[in-house]
Amino acid sequence: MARIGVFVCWCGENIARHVDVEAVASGAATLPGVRTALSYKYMCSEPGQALIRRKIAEEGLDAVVVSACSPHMHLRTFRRAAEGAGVNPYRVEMANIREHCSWVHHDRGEATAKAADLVRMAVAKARLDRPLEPICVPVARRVMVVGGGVAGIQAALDVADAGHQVVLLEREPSIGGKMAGLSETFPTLDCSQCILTPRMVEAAQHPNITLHTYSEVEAVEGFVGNFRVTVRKRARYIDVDRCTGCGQCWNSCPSKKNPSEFDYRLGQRTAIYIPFPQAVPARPVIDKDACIKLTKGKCGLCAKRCEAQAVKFDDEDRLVVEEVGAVVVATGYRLYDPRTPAAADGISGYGEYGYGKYADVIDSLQFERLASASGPTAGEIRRPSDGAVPKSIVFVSCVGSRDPAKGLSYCSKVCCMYNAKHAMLYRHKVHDGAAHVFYMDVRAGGKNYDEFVRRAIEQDGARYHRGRVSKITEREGKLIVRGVDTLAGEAITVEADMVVLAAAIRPAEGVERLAQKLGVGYDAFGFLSESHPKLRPVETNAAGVFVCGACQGPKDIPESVAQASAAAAKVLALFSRDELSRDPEIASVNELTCAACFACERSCPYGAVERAELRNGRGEFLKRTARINPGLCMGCGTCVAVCPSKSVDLDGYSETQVYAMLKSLT
Amino acid sequence: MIEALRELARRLLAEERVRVVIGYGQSSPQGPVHPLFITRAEDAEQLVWNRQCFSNLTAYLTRKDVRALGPAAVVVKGCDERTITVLEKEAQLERERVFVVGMVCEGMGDPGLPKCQVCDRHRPRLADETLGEAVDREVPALERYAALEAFLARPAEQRMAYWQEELARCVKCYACRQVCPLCYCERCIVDKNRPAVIDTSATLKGNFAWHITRAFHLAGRCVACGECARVCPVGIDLTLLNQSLARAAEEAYGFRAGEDPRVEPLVGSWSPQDREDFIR
Amino acid sequence: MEILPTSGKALDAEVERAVAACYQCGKCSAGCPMAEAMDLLPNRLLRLVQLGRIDKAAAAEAPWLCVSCQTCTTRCPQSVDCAAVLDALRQIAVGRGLVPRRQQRTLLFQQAFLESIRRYGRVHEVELIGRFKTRALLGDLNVPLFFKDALLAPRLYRRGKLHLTGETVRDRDLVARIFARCRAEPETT
Amino acid sequence: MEIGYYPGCALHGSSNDYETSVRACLSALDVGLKELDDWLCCGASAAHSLNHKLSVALPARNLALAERDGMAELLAPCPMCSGALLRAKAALHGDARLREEMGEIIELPVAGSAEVLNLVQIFERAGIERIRERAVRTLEDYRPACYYGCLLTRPPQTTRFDDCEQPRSMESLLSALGAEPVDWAFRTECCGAGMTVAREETVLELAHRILSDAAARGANCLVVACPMCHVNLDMKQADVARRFAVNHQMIVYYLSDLVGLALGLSPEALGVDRHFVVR
Amino acid sequence: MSQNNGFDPKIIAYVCNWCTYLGADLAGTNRLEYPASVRIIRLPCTGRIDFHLIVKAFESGADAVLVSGCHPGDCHYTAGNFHARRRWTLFRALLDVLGIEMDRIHFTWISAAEGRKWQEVVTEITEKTKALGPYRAYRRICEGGA
Repeated sequence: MARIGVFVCWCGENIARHVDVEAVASGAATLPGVRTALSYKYMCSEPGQALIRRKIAEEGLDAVVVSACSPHMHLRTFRRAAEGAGVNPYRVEMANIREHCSWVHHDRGEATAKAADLVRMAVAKARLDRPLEPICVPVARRVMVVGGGVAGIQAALDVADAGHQVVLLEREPSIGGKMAGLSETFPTLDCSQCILTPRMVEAAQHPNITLHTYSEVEAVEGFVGNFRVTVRKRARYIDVDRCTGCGQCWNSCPSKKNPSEFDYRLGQRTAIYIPFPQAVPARPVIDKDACIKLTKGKCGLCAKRCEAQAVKFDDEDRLVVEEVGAVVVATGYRLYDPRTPAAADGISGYGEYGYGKYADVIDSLQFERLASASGPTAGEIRRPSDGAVPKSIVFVSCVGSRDPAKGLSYCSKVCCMYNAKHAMLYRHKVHDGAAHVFYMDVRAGGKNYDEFVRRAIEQDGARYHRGRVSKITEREGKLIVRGVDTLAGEAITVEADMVVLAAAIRPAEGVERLAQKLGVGYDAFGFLSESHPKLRPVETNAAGVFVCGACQGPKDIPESVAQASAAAAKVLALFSRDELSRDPEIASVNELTCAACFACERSCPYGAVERAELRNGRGEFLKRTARINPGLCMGCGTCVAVCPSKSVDLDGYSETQVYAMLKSLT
Repeated sequence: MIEALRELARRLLAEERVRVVIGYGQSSPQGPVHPLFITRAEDAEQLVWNRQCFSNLTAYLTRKDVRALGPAAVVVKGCDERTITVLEKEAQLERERVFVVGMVCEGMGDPGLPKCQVCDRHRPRLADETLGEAVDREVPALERYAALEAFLARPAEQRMAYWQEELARCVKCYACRQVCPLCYCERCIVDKNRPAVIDTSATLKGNFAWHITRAFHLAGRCVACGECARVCPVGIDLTLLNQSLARAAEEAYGFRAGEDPRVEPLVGSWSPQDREDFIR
Repeated sequence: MEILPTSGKALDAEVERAVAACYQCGKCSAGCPMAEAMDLLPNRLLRLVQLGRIDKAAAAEAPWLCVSCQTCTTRCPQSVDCAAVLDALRQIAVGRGLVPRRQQRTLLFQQAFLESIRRYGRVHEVELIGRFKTRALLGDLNVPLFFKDALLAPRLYRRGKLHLTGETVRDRDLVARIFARCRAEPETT
Repeated sequence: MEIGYYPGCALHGSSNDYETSVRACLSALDVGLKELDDWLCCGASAAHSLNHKLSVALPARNLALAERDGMAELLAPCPMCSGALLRAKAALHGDARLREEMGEIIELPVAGSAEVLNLVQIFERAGIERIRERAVRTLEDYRPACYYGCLLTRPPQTTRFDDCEQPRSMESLLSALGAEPVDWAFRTECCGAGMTVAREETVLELAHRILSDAAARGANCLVVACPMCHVNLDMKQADVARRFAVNHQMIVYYLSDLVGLALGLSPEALGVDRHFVVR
Repeated sequence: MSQNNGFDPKIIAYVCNWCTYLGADLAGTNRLEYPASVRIIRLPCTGRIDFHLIVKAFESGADAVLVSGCHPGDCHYTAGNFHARRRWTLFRALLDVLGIEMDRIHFTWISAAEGRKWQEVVTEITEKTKALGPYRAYRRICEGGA
């Protein structure tokens, strides 16, 4: 039989005015299992807590009911007090007779009666409280950062500098991400590569950072503090350790006419290549579909030229397992493809703009390459079709963005800024060129952002037209752009030499698959979901998995970097402890009676339910069963509700307890 | 058709594609039709097929003893076959270990059972092999739920009175549970104590609790084979309860249990757009 | 597409609802083949409707210049059925006598067109052109047109493309009944 | 195969050359046409401009007739007609109230079940491969500019035909028959035909643009699948010439004309001689 | 509030810990008065609230039941209330066919900020239940007799 102490708080007048606390206490004293019941003016005060501790000692109490305010107010306080006197903190209950009673019921009779009921319920529950120990899981102080763009690099360096191991994963042959391909950055117009490349090198050389390029996440097991991530290292056909990056191989490769991914098909590369001169690591890969040796068996020139003998045509994908305590997702973005066939995954294309049909209709990342000193035109603005310098360029905003009819309803946030930047760069490079920008709204919120846009308009003479473009056609080498200026109230037609589409920002290819492996949610567009839009912006609902950068939503560089540092801070906070201790009020399965229908598995928001096998002492198979992973369970109890045989129960809110509370009211 | 069935059974057993064929048998031409388990090809001619093949044989697929025999073939009607999908979704069987023999069915009993009057699945669709020729008749949902409609036309007090009267007769024999192919729990919730969720006494209170539980546990799962009502010794029309849930599922979520193997089970999945007109 | 009421405030409400989603990107105007000829661009008509100034929108010439090519509807990012809105504006204009004088011809033509259908169930071109031109003539609207098409007639005729009498459906009363049942209710403004 | 046929007023009026062409061409492909009995005018743009309810009722009546006579498919070579029929279908679909209301108005139950096909779709049904096999001559000396106009593909949610911005169906049919379609800018631009009679002057401008671009791209003929486009670009070419002082002399074929020629039919049999602009 | 006097309805409220319970707290902090008829049972999430709890409430003599949690999208556990919503939709259909008095079962979304809404809901439910009187039909069921 439990030995419960009931402590009724007056909260000064707050409770006592409308509730006869003495009556409540004396009533409680008669309840089964209650050893002592008394009232005091301020239970949360130090003397009040002392009273509780003394009574626990005197009466040898093993459970405590404090009848006072909301548990959200003081449950912690009283748990600590009771624990101090040797009572298991999870055997402390509160009856909320203030917020839910004295403050809202002013008829003393009714209020007192209800208070008595609330205490009765709390006692009934306390009687059945099991002593619980907080769940402790050891933390592997090692983080995996998925994605080696500016966000991933930032997060990796922050954690590494703090002295923890980092595994940095990049799908492409080099880290650097989209930013490495940008020309100059708004609003300062400083050179993108000049900012980024030192950081790339730093990351590669950092003693605490292990780099896996040309690699992807294959599988994820485990939970916060203890993830086992299987990484697929794609065949590079180069022995990275032997290779010196001398360049003999790619200079000798006869297969030269392959579209360069890094230049978004505007430039060409050899079959054995480094994506761009400042690539990190400065080690080539072989494009197995373009390599003559690998496709036809002939050639092999690169191998002959390689003094380090680093070329290995028999290379294969390798799987490596990394044990980490946390994961930071920084997979970034891709641009919406205006050629998208009608209604592929609900998203359709812009046939009316002729992207992919007219060589001189390009997207904004392609323009970045044209404007970049390291680009295919060495920074001269020349149009793809004939290499001529365009005398007029039309920049079209919101291609895909803010276009529910095409399947994307959101604003891509950064296009307004880079459109202004593109117009500026173009005017700086081609003084007699006309830059037209079609926009719906100019969204330039941010430090020195609007000033930047004004500069493009006022000083650099970009011509802004408020309205969408309806159709782009081509005649005698000119692109005929039919748009509108709703401010002038006129439909206008511009004859342009080149058109740049500010295509929407979409999450990187395949991020949904990664999210599923990690148990992270994502929205209808594939952007990863943070656990709270305001208070937990870089955490996810998968404990130990954090997000930063454009994988969570369209972002510019400063925002991505800020978020990356935030994610790093969260990781460091996690790593500041040897063990994670978590609230033990979680679910558990009666594996003997479980029917293994896995309704719980389907309804668990945290993927905390595993399919397991029940075996006897001799390890012989008895039956299949659901099993809760205590590391993942957050204790919502949805599984309890859906279990047909009620083989799951939830500590702290057990079936027995709820029924007992109901019974106490009859 | 019978011959085709027997031939198929023979082949499956002979080629050892299955270890047991679960079908219908009849001790004497007039005798009652009963489930028949054949493990040897030569016994195949004991199989029968007529308008008395009421029971939903998929119920046996989850039985320990049957599973022990190895891969099974099961004879199903259009109405029964949906059970297979549900069971598969609930990890109670591996579809590839079951050979489903679909029988085109013109209705059971003479005259046909109520469910057969409104059947829109004379020809099984999910079977591995289907015997017999017939076309489907699309039955509008309204027609399928006509009986329920009629019952719901009565005022609430009358409905309550009806059930108090009906359920008072329940003797808690649990035949409804035994026969249900989807009641496969090893320990049924009624047998749970500490705490007892359901009052096990055959009182009105206990009976309400039981039948509410039985019906709701079939929410989004019941395939309307109607066996529970057919076997009830005191003749309580349990299909009314099952139907109310089935219709709600169809109206609110366009969901029919077992209809489409690609669709996730109704309970345990959700959509932000789910209706909530009743929530304030 | 849902069927709009044919007139009255109910129609106003429908039309306002139909344009609620418009965010004034102007793509309708940008693609409109008749934009140059319009006094108010489609996006402005929609804006007026959004502002509750339907009558002003209906009184414009633009709706009568619309060739119903559906380009606006097809390309609208917000899936506003712009072309249908212009249809509705025309109907409102007729119902409230707001059709601008210069556009009466279009109205006359379309009325003549419907008249022909109501009478015969099919269009009688010669009679249609005739009726339209004479009406236009009487209304003294752009008279020269009359002679212009009169010149065309023989060219058509020579190619056996002109049937002086057109086809007629068997049950002409049915057609009349259909028209009667579809007649616009009187304005309740 | 036999298929329901809704000619519409134009094909029985000033565009009877189109009907001649369609009929001749399809019979050469053993596609029988069963004309919809006692069909009504679809109401064209006049109806949806002035009376929305009527613009549903008239086509609904025709759909009802098709259902009554058990026609599962209905060919409407005039995109204005097919457009009206399709719009009515869309409106009736999934709106029991409207179906009921219309049923009373048109005095026939209507479900809107009949499938409405345009001319290109019929050829696709007949099978481009089969047409190629039947072809007795190639169209190699034809460099057509395929002109879809507006209503053939728009609005896509009702027409559900080809890509409304970059359609290919006419090109692929004709190039299969040896023609060399040119790539040009005005394939889906509107010619303003809806306004030819009432607002001629604005329309000639559009027609001129279209003819000029086609010529500029080296097309030696235009191909249309719409009677109004044809009137506007063929008959009115003289007026265009007069107004803009440039005689395009651009022959405007119906799609069925070229297919028919490939199948060995004579221009006369196809009614090509009744066009205004001729070789 | 004394129509149907003498009868104080007994109302059981199952509420989630993160939204509605805090909403009720807020009502208290703002001293929003309402009838003392409701007994709150605090559960982590509406996802935990199954139909047995509703049946049990009536078995233990409740005249009405209130089930309340976070608004869709606000669930502390991201999806608990979505799961609950589906189950309730179905369960109501079953109760309806059984002739259970539907206006004795109430479902609401009440956020931590909606103290006012909590006050309104409890007041209304109490009035409604008073008007209906004690739930005799279910008492009869529990007494086992007709």
